Amino acid sequence: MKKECVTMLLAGGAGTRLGKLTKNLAKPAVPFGGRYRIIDFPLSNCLNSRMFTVGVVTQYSPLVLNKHVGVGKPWDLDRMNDGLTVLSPFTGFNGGNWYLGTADALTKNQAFIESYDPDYVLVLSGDHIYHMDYEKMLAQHKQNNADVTISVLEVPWKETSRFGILNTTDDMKIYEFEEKPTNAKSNLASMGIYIFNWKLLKEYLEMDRNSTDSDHDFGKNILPALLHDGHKLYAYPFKGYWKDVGTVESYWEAHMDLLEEDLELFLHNNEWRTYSHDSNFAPQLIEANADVHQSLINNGCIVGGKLDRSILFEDVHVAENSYVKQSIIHPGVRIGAHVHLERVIVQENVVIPDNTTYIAQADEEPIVISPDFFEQATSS
Amino acid sequence: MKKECVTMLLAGGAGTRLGKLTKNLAKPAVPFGGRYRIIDFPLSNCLNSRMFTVGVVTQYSPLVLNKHVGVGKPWDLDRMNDGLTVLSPFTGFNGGNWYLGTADALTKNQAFIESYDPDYVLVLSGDHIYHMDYEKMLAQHKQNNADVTISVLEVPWKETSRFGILNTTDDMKIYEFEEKPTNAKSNLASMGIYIFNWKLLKEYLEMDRNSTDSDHDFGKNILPALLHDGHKLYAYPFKGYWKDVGTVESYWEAHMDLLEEDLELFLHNNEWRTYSHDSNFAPQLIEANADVHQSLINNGCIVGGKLDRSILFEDVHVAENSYVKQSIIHPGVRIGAHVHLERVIVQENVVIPDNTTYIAQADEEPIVISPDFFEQATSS
Amino acid sequence: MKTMMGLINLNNEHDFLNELTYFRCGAAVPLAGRFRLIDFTLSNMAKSNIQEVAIFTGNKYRSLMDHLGSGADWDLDRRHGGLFILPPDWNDPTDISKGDLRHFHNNLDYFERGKSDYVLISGSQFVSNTVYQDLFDYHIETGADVTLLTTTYDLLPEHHACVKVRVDENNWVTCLSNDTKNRHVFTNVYVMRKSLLLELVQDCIANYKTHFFSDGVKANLDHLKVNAYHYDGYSAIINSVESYYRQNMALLETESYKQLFSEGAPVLTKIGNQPPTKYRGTSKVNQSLIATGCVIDGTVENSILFRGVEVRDGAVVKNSIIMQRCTIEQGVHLENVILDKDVHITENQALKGAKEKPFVIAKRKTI
Amino acid sequence: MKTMMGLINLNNEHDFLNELTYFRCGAAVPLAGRFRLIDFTLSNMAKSNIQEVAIFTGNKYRSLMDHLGSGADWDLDRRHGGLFILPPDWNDPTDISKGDLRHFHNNLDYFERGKSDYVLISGSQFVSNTVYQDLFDYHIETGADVTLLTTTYDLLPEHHACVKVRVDENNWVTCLSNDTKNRHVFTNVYVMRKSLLLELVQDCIANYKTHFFSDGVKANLDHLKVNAYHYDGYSAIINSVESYYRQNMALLETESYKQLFSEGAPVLTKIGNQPPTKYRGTSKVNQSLIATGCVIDGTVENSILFRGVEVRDGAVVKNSIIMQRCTIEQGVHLENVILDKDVHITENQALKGAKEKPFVIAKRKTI
Repeated sequence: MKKECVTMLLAGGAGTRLGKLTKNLAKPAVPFGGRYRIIDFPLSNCLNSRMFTVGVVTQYSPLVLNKHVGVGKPWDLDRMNDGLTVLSPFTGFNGGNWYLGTADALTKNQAFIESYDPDYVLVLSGDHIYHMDYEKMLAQHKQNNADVTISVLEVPWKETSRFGILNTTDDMKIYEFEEKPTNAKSNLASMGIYIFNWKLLKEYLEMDRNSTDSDHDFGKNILPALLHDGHKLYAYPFKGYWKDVGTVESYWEAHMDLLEEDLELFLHNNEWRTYSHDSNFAPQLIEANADVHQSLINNGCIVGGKLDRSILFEDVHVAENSYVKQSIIHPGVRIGAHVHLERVIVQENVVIPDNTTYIAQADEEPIVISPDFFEQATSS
Repeated sequence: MKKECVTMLLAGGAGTRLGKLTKNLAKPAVPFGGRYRIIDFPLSNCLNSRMFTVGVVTQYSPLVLNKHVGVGKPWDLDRMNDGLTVLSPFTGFNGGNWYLGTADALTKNQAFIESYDPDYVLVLSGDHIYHMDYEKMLAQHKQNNADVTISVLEVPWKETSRFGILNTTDDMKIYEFEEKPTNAKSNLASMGIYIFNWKLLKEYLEMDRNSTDSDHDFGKNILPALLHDGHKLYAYPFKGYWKDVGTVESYWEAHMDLLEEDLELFLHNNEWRTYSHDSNFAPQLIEANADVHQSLINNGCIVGGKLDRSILFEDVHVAENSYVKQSIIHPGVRIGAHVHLERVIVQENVVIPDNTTYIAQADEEPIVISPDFFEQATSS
Repeated sequence: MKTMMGLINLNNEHDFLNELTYFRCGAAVPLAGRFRLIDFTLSNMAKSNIQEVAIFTGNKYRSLMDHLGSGADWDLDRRHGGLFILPPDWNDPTDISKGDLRHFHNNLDYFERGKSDYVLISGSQFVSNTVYQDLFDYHIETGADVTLLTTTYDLLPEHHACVKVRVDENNWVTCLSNDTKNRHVFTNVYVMRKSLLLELVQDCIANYKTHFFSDGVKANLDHLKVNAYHYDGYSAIINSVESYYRQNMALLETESYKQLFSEGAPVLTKIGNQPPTKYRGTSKVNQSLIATGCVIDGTVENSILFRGVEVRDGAVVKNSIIMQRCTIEQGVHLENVILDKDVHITENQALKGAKEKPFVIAKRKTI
Repeated sequence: MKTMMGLINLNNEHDFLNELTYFRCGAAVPLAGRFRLIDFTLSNMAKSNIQEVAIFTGNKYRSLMDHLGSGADWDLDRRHGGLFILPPDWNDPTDISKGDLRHFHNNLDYFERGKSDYVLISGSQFVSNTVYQDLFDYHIETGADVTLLTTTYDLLPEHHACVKVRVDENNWVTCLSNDTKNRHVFTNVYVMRKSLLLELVQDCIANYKTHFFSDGVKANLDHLKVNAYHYDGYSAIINSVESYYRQNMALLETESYKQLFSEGAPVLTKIGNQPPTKYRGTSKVNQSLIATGCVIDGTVENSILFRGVEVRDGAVVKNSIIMQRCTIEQGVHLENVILDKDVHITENQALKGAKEKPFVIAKRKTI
């Protein structure tokens, strides 16, 4: 059955810079924002943008991710004629094939894409936090009569050297890519969100497949080749909050952002909801001596102590006389009495004993307390 | 959440002996019986036996298979706390891993199995046609206080040399395996259906994982090792229809079996239904000059010609003055006028032109007409 | 993007099918071997990018609830939107609304919660397999307040009750009547802005009116811009036993069958789990529509068999409609008969109705 | 394997909650911050390996239908079995049954189609978080005809209406009465063979009886073997405004909260999609049960907030129950108040009820 646009959500990355947070978990499955996983944000964008034909490409430690995504029920993507499909690596008539790069993930799933005979393919990655109406981007792409449209964000000029920068003419037509330029001509950074005309992309994927020195990557190989050959690439300027949570520091920062006045409607936005699973815990119980400020708390929590600028995922207990500041507490954590945490990320189901203190100073990377943290501490 | 028994359905085989039928299709996804795919039989057995915790291990060309299986809705296996999970190969912290053998498929999915903390693991393969109550087999396993129970079928003595034969004492305790024996002592053949005590199996999988000369196969490695070490292996005798559809000939035969008087209630058994997807075609239209005998016909077919001992999957058209005998016609096939087919298997969406004849003689393998059949015929 | 929400208003449809509607409403009557009347309208809506559908039911809505379930089989089991079956369950003592306007009044929250700006309204008696997207595009393009879906029939008795339409050269509706000679028929499918609908509803209630279309649209033809969109595809109106029998039988013609079923997307219905139908050695079947799960030894001619029917050796079924799970024993002879579900005809019985007046047997009878 | 089917019989439950049950039945009343009364019974059934559940509703069943939907959130959206909401929709002119027996009579097919040999029957007013498997095992073991689930309470006004139980040394029931001093209370949960249930139903109907439990079980205590299974876990009976308020407030004690919610599996309810609750810099919250999606600037003390409630700066909410999507503006003072859904309290209003008689505001009001 023909669909105008197929969305390919690349959720296969290992996210190694997130350290312990991704040890046994694909990066898109990392918990975020008190009740979500990172991938909930692009998937909710798909629902809210009416992009109902979605392939989710997975490869790394996908058990939790696949269970979470399922057939897409929380995002209303369990549909009869399209909806969400998980695309894992597989062996075919010619043997097994892992995905080698972002472009290769599409090459190997060409049969999936072709089954919808689409005009356009929207490529997303599964590890950014943002709200975006892809339908508007597609409308822009069609209006420009573009071959490719790349979503871009204005970044502060002093940070341009950290991004892939796009140089455009006044009408947003791209004439040059610069990877992490030292003297940038533009502050438009690529967000890794692309719309391609499928017919054209297919040709370039075909060429790329046979190229032995290619990294099979959109940014490094496909887009430069398309630009070089004179195709029409346009930038689509995005306004709003966007965060790459690629490191422990930026993961922590993104959470603190959620507590700021100007961003607090990000999750509480009724016009652009973020959807996820729900595990039916009872409402949170705030006990008699609790003291809670500037925090986000989910169902099933029992709070007896003091919270300041912290995020509690579901089913977290914080006992009396404890103090949790600027910290992120994943589901099922038990924090004992007289505990003091600052700038700490506590992973799922960890038990923090009474009378313990963990503080990361403002100039240090936040401390990640993983399930084997105490074992390691004891054995070392 | 603890479950007494986890079922692992091995659906990763390539089924190369089925030739063109499995060129771009995993064997368990091959169409069967007029509306089903082969895997529908073990999955329906799971539902009918109340085995609600099922891992389906896939590896080879899984697009159609995964789409078909989804989260298990047609088999009522879309459940909150367990249900059906598709287990594809994945890369972990230590790199990528394909499944190397039947036992290895469990080794690599140990985390999945452990998450249910089961007492027993039921191992099935995805390519047999049969009705079986696994709950009864499990009851027998518990009653025998067995370590392993293997389901067995009495085969004709003259065919014992084609099977893996189990030699047992009178109480069905196994004392010897013989692979395709020339002088069999027993006619009990293994059906490739096993129940293990999970704790014990885990130990043997651990040993097998580290063994360099192992094929990581249940039949070749795990079971002989268990028997050798003196564990209690019992045979569970199965009565009823069972067919391994491993070759084109046996695939065709199994279909002809369905048309025999004594088997025709196999699919029409209201006490043991076989479930599958439904694509909402209108009822079949049998036209004025049609003549239909001893056949199975699905929705959406329009029959103008003559059918004898044939099976029509959904949406097949047979024009007037055609004659289809002892043939299997997959979905969407169009058979023109004045066509004569005998002992033929026509694959999905193939168009058979007017005035063509394909006949396989009784002593020949049935002809498989694939989508590229006519191209090949023209070019050769 | 502009979208529609759907409303299937059964409030004004009568139980026209005698024995077949003793225990179910007309919309739930089985037809064409595996469908129910409402499947056609609901499928058309589902295929027209409509994500939320409400059904205003009268009484006897239980078999409809059973049939529709969660709406999953029409892809309408959505977390946002989806299918809402709204039986009459009024509890507001201050409510002054009457007729089908009670249904509108008591379900205003359905319209208010919905995200779409337009509403497509339909009954269940117009049988077709189409998408309403063209109608909608036309509605937007002409700037009409209301657009009616119309078609042309060679007039049959079932069309007497239909509203007939006169239009000017630009398809603006100039007159709505019951003119018995006008072949230009209103299908009871129409589209309008949600805000206009709510306005007309309030106006009707305030004036103690009883019928939304007659009092809200037809009576306001002067000051509403009402246009007609003409539909040319295969369709039928089913609102009597005679039209029910006639239109079922019409589908035994390959041409009609293909027009209704093969040219659009599938008509969606509740999923059964029946095996393919088994034709045994002695079967003789011609010019018939046969659902799955049947086992046929006997003779079936110019008839419709629903799921799971058994026709035993020597039985003859002719010009008949046999519903789900009926059993026709050896030597039975049936002609011009309609059997409701689960009827059992014992050996050597003979039943015969007239073509114009088929013999209807109520469900679960043994004869 | 022996299994049970479930029946939640709301037919005999009255609309006890004044303003809270103007438009909904008692079983659909919200409690404990995110649940409805029926969630507890339905979750217990779902956790007891029960794959099919029927609900006999009286009137005002619409909000119940909305809440339960397809049953998916209780894992009861099954192709085989699942959830059946059965409102009163009677159309059989030959029907002579009365009282709740009409419900049984008109839904016999539910029992006949079901694959289980046993039926667990319950109302909605017994609030607990448990599985009924132990009760069932006990029932099989004792060979009883009927087994009642009973518990012991320190008697409160809400227990006056309950049936009290006397048993012999083997827990065989010797007397069922309304004895106001007996602390051994029947929870309205009981189990029996399906075949016995159908027999008792036929017998009651034939004798023009009106109440299945009273006339079918209680009146037959002589010739039925009725046993009692005693439940010791946390539980409550909610059948009046006072008991509703009391039992909600009881959950603000950590011990009660943990007993009801943390010791069993989760209590299932309709999934919302609310973000975590936001506590702003000025918030002061103590001894309260707070659902997700709230935004709190003000003071909340000894209260329950449902999903999406906003409490603005300077507002004080004390000893109150505030339902979904209410907004409490700046400077408001609320004490001993129950606000139904979507109530808006404007700036600086003060409302105060008594602990024994909380002030109830009906839904969608602005004050």
